[in-house]
Amino acid sequence: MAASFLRTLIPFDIYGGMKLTGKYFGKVFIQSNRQKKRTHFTAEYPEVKVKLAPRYRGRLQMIKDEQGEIKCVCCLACEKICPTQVITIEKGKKEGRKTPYPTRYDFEMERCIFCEFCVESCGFDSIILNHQFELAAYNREDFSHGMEGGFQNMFDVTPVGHYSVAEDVQ
Amino acid sequence: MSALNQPTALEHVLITTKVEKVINWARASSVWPMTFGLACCAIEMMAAGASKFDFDRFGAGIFRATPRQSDLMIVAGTVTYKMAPVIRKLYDQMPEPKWVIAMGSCATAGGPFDSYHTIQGVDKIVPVDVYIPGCPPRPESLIYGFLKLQDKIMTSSIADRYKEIFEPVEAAS
Amino acid sequence: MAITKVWIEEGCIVCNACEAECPDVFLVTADSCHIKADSRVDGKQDENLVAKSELKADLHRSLEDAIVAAAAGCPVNVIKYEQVANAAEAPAAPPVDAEIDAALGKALGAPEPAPSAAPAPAAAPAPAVVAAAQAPEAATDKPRITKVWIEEGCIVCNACEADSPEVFRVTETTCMIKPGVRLDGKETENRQEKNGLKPEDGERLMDSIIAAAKGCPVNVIKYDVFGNVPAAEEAPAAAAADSGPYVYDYKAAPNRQVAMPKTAPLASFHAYEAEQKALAEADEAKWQKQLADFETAKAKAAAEGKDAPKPPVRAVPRKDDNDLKFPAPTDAKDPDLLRLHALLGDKVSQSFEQAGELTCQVHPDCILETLMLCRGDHELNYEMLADQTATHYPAAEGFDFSIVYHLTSIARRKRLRLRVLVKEGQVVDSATQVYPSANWMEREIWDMLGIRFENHPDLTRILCPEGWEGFPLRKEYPTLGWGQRDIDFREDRAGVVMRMAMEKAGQMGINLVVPKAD
Amino acid sequence: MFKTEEMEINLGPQHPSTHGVLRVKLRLDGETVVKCTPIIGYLHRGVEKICEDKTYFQGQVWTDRMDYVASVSNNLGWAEGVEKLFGITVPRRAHYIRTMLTELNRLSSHLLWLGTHALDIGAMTVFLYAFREREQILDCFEAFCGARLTTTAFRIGGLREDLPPGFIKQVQAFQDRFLDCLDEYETLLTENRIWKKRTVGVALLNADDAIALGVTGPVLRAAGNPYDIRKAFPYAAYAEMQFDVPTRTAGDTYARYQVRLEEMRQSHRIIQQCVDGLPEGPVMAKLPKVLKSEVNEVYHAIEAPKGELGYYFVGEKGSQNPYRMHVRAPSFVNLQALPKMTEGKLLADVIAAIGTLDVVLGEVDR
Repeated sequence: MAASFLRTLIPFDIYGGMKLTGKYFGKVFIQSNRQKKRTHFTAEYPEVKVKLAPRYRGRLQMIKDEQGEIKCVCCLACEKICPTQVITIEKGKKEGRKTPYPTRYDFEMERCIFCEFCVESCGFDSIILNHQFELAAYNREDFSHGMEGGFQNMFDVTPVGHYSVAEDVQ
Repeated sequence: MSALNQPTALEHVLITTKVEKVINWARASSVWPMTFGLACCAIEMMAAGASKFDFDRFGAGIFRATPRQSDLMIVAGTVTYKMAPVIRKLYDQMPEPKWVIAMGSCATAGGPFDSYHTIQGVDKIVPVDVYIPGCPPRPESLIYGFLKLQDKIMTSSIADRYKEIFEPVEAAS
Repeated sequence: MAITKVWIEEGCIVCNACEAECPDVFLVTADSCHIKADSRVDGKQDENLVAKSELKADLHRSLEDAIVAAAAGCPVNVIKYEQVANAAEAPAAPPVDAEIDAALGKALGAPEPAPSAAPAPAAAPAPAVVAAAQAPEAATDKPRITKVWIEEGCIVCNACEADSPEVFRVTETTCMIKPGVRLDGKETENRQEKNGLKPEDGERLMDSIIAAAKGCPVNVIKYDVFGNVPAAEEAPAAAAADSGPYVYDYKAAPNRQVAMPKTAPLASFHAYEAEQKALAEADEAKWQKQLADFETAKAKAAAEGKDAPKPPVRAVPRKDDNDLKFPAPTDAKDPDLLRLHALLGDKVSQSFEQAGELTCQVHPDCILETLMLCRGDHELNYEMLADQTATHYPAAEGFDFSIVYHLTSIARRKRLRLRVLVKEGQVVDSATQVYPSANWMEREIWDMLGIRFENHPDLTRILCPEGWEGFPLRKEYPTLGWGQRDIDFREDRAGVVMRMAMEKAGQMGINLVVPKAD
Repeated sequence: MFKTEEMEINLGPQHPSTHGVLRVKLRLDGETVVKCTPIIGYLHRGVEKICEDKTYFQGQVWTDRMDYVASVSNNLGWAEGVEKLFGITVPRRAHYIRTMLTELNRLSSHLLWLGTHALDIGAMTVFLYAFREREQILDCFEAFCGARLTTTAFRIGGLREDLPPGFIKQVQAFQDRFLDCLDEYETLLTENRIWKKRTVGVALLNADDAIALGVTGPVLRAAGNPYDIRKAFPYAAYAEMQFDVPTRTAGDTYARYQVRLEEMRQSHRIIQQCVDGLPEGPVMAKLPKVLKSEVNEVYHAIEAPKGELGYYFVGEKGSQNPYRMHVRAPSFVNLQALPKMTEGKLLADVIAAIGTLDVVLGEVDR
């Protein structure tokens, strides 16, 4: 009874909470001033580039070999396995190439869920999911261009948008 | 940088600008989004607002609980048939100027849910300014999309807005 | 058959596929692929490009299959080999098969497709006549595929199996034509022999085989057609595109049509037992027939003074080289199932165990009684209804839906599945009186499948809005729905904007022309 | 004496404290709730129907998006359900890695619950601290499978790839500081008088009612019943793990808070055991290229962070797709208890009750 009355009178709980907040306040301000290094937790995204894990699943990208030839041989494994059916491939022939050549490889990014099943199914290592995540656009149509469309290039690692904020700041 | 953009002698002491630009600057740097989580992307939106990514750095950290106080609707998640009229109503309740970000594949195009109860893209319900693909997009993706929206706000003019309103009328008449 | 020469043409992509298939002959280096020195006559180790040097003689037989597989597995088809038919080494295949081959070759006119000559059983005295004679309707004029074979260069992409699973089977290394559809009943690529398809299968599977051949990325699937191929499917698709604005008629729209299931996949011990019995009987009958064939062949050989053919060997079931073992249903031995059986008597239609789960199927009229028993009986004591759901079986006879109740006994750590089979329109007693947790689950079943429950406190739609048309989880309901999702508020928005513009213009003193109806 | 009139108000579907698009129709007499009717379906996306059209391999993608806070648990339920349907034996190392990731996911789910539940009730600080640790777990997921939230972590028969290099180190770094972080949350909440006022004795649910309503998970355990599927029907590598099932008898919001915090400590213990005793070996079973099922029906339940997550499959002979797939979502069943918990109580307690049930609407509506 007396203990609970005392607890009501003296705000131990508030003191504990304030102490914790003060601990982190002091850690960030005093340490960063004294040691001249950043101790804060917040990421500084547009200024500092993001460190992504090697397995990060970004945008689908087609791979060319050393001769600049598209590796894809149109086996349609990725088109079949894709859970959301965002890949459309048209088979064609090319002079001086024995295997089929994709005349069209459409990837509708607006519907893609970045599950990497297509990469897993590919037996020729001709597609990967790259580390690109800055994909926002003003128009929905920009997400589904062809292989070498102006806005979205299936071979290029440069961002989809007109510019990258990270590059702008640098 | 072209010669036109070089500051003149006067501009070292004075800032010359248009009223429109000031208004745009004010609008772009205090966009208040609405707390509007629908599905998975809402979790990433919360993460963007939480300690690591801190949406407040861009003046957009104050998530308002009511449409009457917000400028930006981040549609984060799947829009279903049952939810669609609600979204429309909330959008209509927001005061002008207002913007919409479609966050994630579901809000952009229905995403993986190509089924009977899912609306295939929120742009069937409200006009969308920025689309962010991803399932769900990383918080950095959302920040990038938001910066693109800020860019859009900065380059927009008040005349455009009225043009948008009057154009259908002129086309009809 | 024997392989005398093997060489690699230009264009090797250094993919390691050949080395994986045949490590004794191929060696993949960093930049190219080599034929190993110790397998070659000249003892060099290079791509064997120009010389086309011969392989050592002792390798001919032992590595033939591996080299063929490696050549087939090469994604860019640069591995070539020369095969010499050696008469002395010919009888590689079992004699029965060879005879069947010969007979069919004669019957079908092996070199060119001449299906009209197919029904000629009298001309072939061999026992394999039976196989050809089993198809008397082959003389019909309906278009069908007479032969299908796979040429070299298969990249094992699974495309054909997805299109036509009844004809093709993709293994780890290559693609096979299934024995079930072939006249000789063998399972190979059907490359050299080009054996015919069973006529009824050729007719039935025509579309799927054509689709598979079109879908093959390296175009190695070939077929012979008898009669006219039906027109391609492009025509109706184009017509649909021309038909103007999209209409919500789900029955007319081709993408909304639903393939109704043909089987009722209801787990049942009786059905499994019957199936196993039938399979064993068929197997036994086949074996007896083989024995009889052998006897006649032996008698014939003895009469003609030739050597007696080899006695047939009973086929051993193929050993599964994987970690997959289908859990077969077994008879009920669990005390819970026995007790339920004892208490309910013949109201229990069947009870069995499968994959460690107990299933008890009861009559729909006594489901409430059963649930009360499970809840109240001191030996059963299933306290919680974990899950209740239903499944639609449009192809089943005598019932349309099955409702399953998953009960959990927390104290005894046991699970039990109760199952009832109900007809369309039949009303089932609600489980809410025994287990209150059934409330929302039964609402969901009503919403999704349209099964009504009696004495339910509030049987309304739960997930879909009130007034929704159709029951989505029924099999005849298309996944894309009946057009409800295609709402469009943008038109409505244009109207709102127009009204706002008129108001604003009025306030600003601008006189806008009001659009006329005409 | 006074003539009072009942009033009907709507909570949601867009409301900051309903954790998604839940709509609750409340009939109020002053501040007291007379009738509470949860209305769901605002996030109904037809997952069960879609999965009937997809193969067993593809279907896992949709399980990610049901309980998006605990997608690894959903993946595990799907993978183990399909493995039960086909009778696949999974290598031991894969079981251990699955267990470790599922427990990490339980931590992330509980941390999200802690942050948002505290935010609903009015404690802002915990949200920021809880998300700090959550980011570290999400980084582990990103290192393992390349995505933060919708992981698609497992494959039927095991895992797609083994652990990436440095993963164990990353998990160990998290393990080393997590218990201290838990103590920090406790400093902020456990003895806090406002927190106690808002939670003690609020949203009561006793064990009998909970079992009758099918409620599982921490809500049931906080009412005194130690039902935990990890112990009752062990799956993955839980039979080899040493852990306790925390229970309380009060059955109120505060007891659930205590149970969940204790569960986080137990999860920490399990992860440590997985890290220490990780066996060597393959991570994928040998399987044929195309999986075609036989006639069978299977119900497989696992202990998701919210409660019993069950997958019911009906396999058709020779088909690559499930004939019928049904999910017994823990949130769906638990949400039925909301009227029982709130009727006759105050309006402010409804918010606490929704938060303490820890419902995820993606799972409720599917």
